[in-house]
Amino acid sequence: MVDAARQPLIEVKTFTEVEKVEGFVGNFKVTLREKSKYVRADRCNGCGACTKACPIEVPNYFEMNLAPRKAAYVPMSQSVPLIYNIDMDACIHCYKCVEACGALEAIDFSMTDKIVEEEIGAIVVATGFSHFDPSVMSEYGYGRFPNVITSMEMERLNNSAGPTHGALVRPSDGKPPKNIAFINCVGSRDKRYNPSCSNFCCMYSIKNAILVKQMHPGTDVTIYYIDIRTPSKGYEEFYDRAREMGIKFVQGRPSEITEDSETHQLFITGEDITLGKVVEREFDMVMLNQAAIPQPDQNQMSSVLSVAQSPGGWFMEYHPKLRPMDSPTDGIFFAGACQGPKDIPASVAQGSAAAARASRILHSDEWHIEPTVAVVWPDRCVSAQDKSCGICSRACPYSAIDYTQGKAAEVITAKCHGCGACVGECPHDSITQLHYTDAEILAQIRTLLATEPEKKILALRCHWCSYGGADLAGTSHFEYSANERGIKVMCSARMDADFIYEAYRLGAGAVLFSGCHPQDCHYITGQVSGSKRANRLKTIFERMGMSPGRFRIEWISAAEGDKYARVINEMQATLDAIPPEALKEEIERLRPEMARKLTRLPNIPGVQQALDQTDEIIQLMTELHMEKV
Amino acid sequence: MSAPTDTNLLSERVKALPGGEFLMMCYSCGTCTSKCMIQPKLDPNYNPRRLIREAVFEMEAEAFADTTTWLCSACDLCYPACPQKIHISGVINAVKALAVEQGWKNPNPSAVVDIFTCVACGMCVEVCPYQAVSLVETKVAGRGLIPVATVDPGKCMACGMCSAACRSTSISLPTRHHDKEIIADLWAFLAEEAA
Amino acid sequence: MTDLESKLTAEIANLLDDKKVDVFIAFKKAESPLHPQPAFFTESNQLGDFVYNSLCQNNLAAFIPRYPLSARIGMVVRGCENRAVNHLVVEKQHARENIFMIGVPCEGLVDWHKLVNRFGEEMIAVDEAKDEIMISYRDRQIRAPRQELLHDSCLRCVHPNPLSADVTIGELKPEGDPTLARTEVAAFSALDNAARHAWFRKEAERCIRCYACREACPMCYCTECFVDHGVPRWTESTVSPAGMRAWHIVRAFHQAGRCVSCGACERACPMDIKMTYLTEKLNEDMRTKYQFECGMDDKTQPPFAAFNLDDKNRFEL
Amino acid sequence: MIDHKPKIILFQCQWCLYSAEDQTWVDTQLPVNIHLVKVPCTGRINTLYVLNAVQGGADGVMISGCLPEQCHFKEGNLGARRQLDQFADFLDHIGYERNRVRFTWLDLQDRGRIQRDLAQFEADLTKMPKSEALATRVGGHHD
Repeated sequence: MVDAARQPLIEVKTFTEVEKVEGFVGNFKVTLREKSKYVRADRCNGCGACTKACPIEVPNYFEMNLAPRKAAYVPMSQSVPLIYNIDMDACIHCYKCVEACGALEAIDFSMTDKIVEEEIGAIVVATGFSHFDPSVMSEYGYGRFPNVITSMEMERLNNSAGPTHGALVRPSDGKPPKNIAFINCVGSRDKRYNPSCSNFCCMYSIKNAILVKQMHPGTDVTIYYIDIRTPSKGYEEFYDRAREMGIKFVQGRPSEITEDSETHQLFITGEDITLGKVVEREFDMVMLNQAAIPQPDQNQMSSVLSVAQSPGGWFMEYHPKLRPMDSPTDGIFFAGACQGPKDIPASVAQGSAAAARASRILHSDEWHIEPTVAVVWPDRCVSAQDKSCGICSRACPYSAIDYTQGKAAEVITAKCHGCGACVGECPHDSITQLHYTDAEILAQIRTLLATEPEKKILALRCHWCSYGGADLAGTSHFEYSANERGIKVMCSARMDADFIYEAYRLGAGAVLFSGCHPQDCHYITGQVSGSKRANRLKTIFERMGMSPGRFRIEWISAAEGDKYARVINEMQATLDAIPPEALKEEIERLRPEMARKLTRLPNIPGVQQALDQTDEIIQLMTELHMEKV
Repeated sequence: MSAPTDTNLLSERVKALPGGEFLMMCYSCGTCTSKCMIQPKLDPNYNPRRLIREAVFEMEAEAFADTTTWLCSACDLCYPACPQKIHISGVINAVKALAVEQGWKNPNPSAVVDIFTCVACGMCVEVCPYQAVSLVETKVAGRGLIPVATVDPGKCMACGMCSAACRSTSISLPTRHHDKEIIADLWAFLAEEAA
Repeated sequence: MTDLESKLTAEIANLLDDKKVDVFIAFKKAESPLHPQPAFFTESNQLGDFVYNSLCQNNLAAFIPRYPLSARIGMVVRGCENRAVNHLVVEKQHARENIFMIGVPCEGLVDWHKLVNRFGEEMIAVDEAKDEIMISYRDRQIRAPRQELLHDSCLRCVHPNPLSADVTIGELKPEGDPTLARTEVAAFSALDNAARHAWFRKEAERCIRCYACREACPMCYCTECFVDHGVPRWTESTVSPAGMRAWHIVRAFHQAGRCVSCGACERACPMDIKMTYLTEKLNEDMRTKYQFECGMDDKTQPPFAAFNLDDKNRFEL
Repeated sequence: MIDHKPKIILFQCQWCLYSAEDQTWVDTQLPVNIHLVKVPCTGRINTLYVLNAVQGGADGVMISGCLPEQCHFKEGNLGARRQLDQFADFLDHIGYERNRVRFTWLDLQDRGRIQRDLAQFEADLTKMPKSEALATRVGGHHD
């Protein structure tokens, strides 16, 4: 950190909040709020005279509130840059610090927050994680029993620069504990709080246990765990070393900590899984290894950066395996635990990778993006005819469409990720998506349903999840109906209602509308608009009197090959259950209604032409096929 | 194609019953067992976690014979503590229901009714936390065919609420928790103290 | 025969003739003019003895549990008897559809203790007009206001009208004042502990264990009362003061949430023990703690048949 | 201060003492003037038990059970609360002091509380006269 601060090309801004991020890759405009420290950075030399003079003491957050700090302070001695700070919530305006600072005149009570705008090429987000508060788990008594502490408090107690100067003592009486227990998975792997594993706690508690053992050899250390996870290089050896040192490992999650209210001794009740017995053990001190959770303001940050969050609240990466440090927004990268619980080696690795990814942008004069971007036909856009619309702009999860009434909507190509949500939503068919134009998809539909359409199941699949699911079903050799015909689009948001009407007009037996699970959408909110549209269509078809099951909505992830196969087979079974005559009758009955919904179709540029060509090709192919036969 | 589920498997049958749905989610952390009071207080062999394992591994005979199946009183202390949100007493009840279906009998004592004094007021039916008591037409010598309280031993957990609510003192628990034992014990102390 | 009596006779005769009921429980004349006695009419020609007036002291609902569930019973009911029947239905002692109730709004019962104390024992007939009681001797007749002769529990009565009778004869009376009903017991509760205890000892001491209260009470229908139990012997069954106290405590407590405040126990008591001081306290608690009044319908279970997490908690002192 | 050793009947629900230490103490080391009656649940306690204790000359009755929502039999303690609380109120109504019947709801985490509660109860009872309010002839009706 100190090195980084010394680099002439690195500017460290502490106590600064990101208020707004505009623009796109290589051209971000970031609004920052530099919070006032009431100490002028250009004058403060970090001598600490103000702290000595300050008469106010408040709990020190950095020391987990185990020690006091002054109202004039630096958060920690390694702070970079080493500039003092006045805590205005605690300050009583005695101005003793001003006196102490003297001729330097670094303290300035008239300072206010500064709003700064910066031109930024790439952004690396490394906002870290926060800790689960175990006091909500009443069974462990944290907050009520003084000798139940958290891992962070343990960390400070064990630290030679900490509040006790490294002496490990019981908070209740200040005596060194002889018998310590560590409890893992406090609030993690727990569906009541955080279902996920916090990744580093196993190693972390082993580390703390070893530290205790090394510094206080007489201490008895027991670790309660559900599973010990040592998946990385050297980790299992570390675990071995801990056992060698005499640290006891008990498999079993304790259900209760009780306390003797006079001696403050703690009693842990837990089943020892290997014994199959409930055992109560007595301890002087218990440390809870609490879960890692997203930062409390992670949601706010996510909307400032317009990046998605995964179900647990962490920032969501572009792709879990292939692009784990990229955000879905080009030019924004993640490093460390803001994207999910990570230990130090993994965070460092990701940080370096993110920096490398960011520098690619900074070193390029031009930037290549996926070609599947949206394009507006300005002459078809109703906004250009001075009608109020803006649907595309609202549908875009990336705010990549500029909409002003009186002007045709305009796609900011660099920001467009190619989900096609705008295309799917536009009621006037004034936008198209390159490589996924209406003409192309309609031509595919026509081809796939060229022969015996009533037997076919047309599956509309999104690129990221359902297509992957279908792919996995194939590579896993799950058998499913051969009548399935798939079409890939980038996102369920692109699945235009017209496609489905057209499929039924052509006489398709059944249509599957599939995409990612909610929250898993690779286009932030694409799945939401897709799902809304699909449900609307479902009601329409129900009202038309379509047999239930001929239109099906399913969210299938790339890992759910079996589900894909099952869904298709179920659809086939539903289709088989309808007598052919009845199906034929139904298709004929609904055909005019579908056609009525598609009157505008030939007006879309390229569609008529594409369909004519398709028909020709189908004709040709059929003839060829007939000849062969 | 995904494997067809065999509905004869114990785990599948447990999962099909209410409360048993999340059976397979157990990662065997032991919280339920250590939360439960039965092991330390009543039976050292009691272990809900083991019963879940037995159900998961289709050990039907073992599960039905397991003391856990029959002793759980569904107090649900464990349920809010389970990190996997498994309704443990639901699982145990499901196993118990399957055992009863196959003719297994509850080995534990249940409440006994004195049919000669029962007046079928239905108080026991109302207070029973397990819906184990019902009024059944029974032939009682000297009283004819009359409704009297009848205890389902498959459901009764012998808590004694029925007995405390009974005004005609017609229902009690067997052995050491019988009214007469408790009263005798009480008076033995009070008489001895005075002497 | 009063107007009311003839109306009732006609109604009952119809019921019996149409075989709508197997038995009709009402009152008939007895040797003493002060004590009409319960009668069980099975034929309409037995109704010549029928009588119904303010001297009919018993709560006829007390006879219901003695019949098998299938018996179709007819009854003349006042407010309190109607409530007693309701609660007996709640406790499954009879099926509501097998009970035919002829309701009569109640003017209040004349307390024969008060009558005898005031007018001596020589009276030969007692008649009633709207607000007056006429006492006939061989040679003269005295009138006294009804209100002064009413039984204490009738003075406290809140619901004199039958609530769910199948037929109601006579004009409905206004509901009683609940606060008035509670003043007496409230005043007693306000006494200090020692005074209450002294009172209780004095009352219980007079008890001669005749169990008339038990027999008169519609809610005491156990085939074997707890006092008669051999093993365990819950309490002494001899005439010892402590045993008496125990009897009165448990008798009253077994009425908690079940007492319909008819006062039959007190009227039946030959020793004039004020038993309603005990049951009214419990009724009051049921009202304030659980908003429960016994017998208001034939569905609601008494408070002790249920429990609630939000019950007023005095458990931890 | 009246000098006597009060007789106490302790009705204990067999589940309410969570710590083995407390249970052992109650099972084996209760002072001689305190008698333990273990019941499956406080819901098991018939009001007649309390009456018998009082009539037998017990100076106080203590009932220890589990907290609401922690009852081993789902809601036995709630049923007990309704009946026994009312019974104690009723006893008070006829002159047997309310504070001679005491309830404790033991939280799982209240280690050692039963000893403190009993000591407190005993101290309170010692200050009150011996209970003769309802006492019957001693041993008059035990079988």
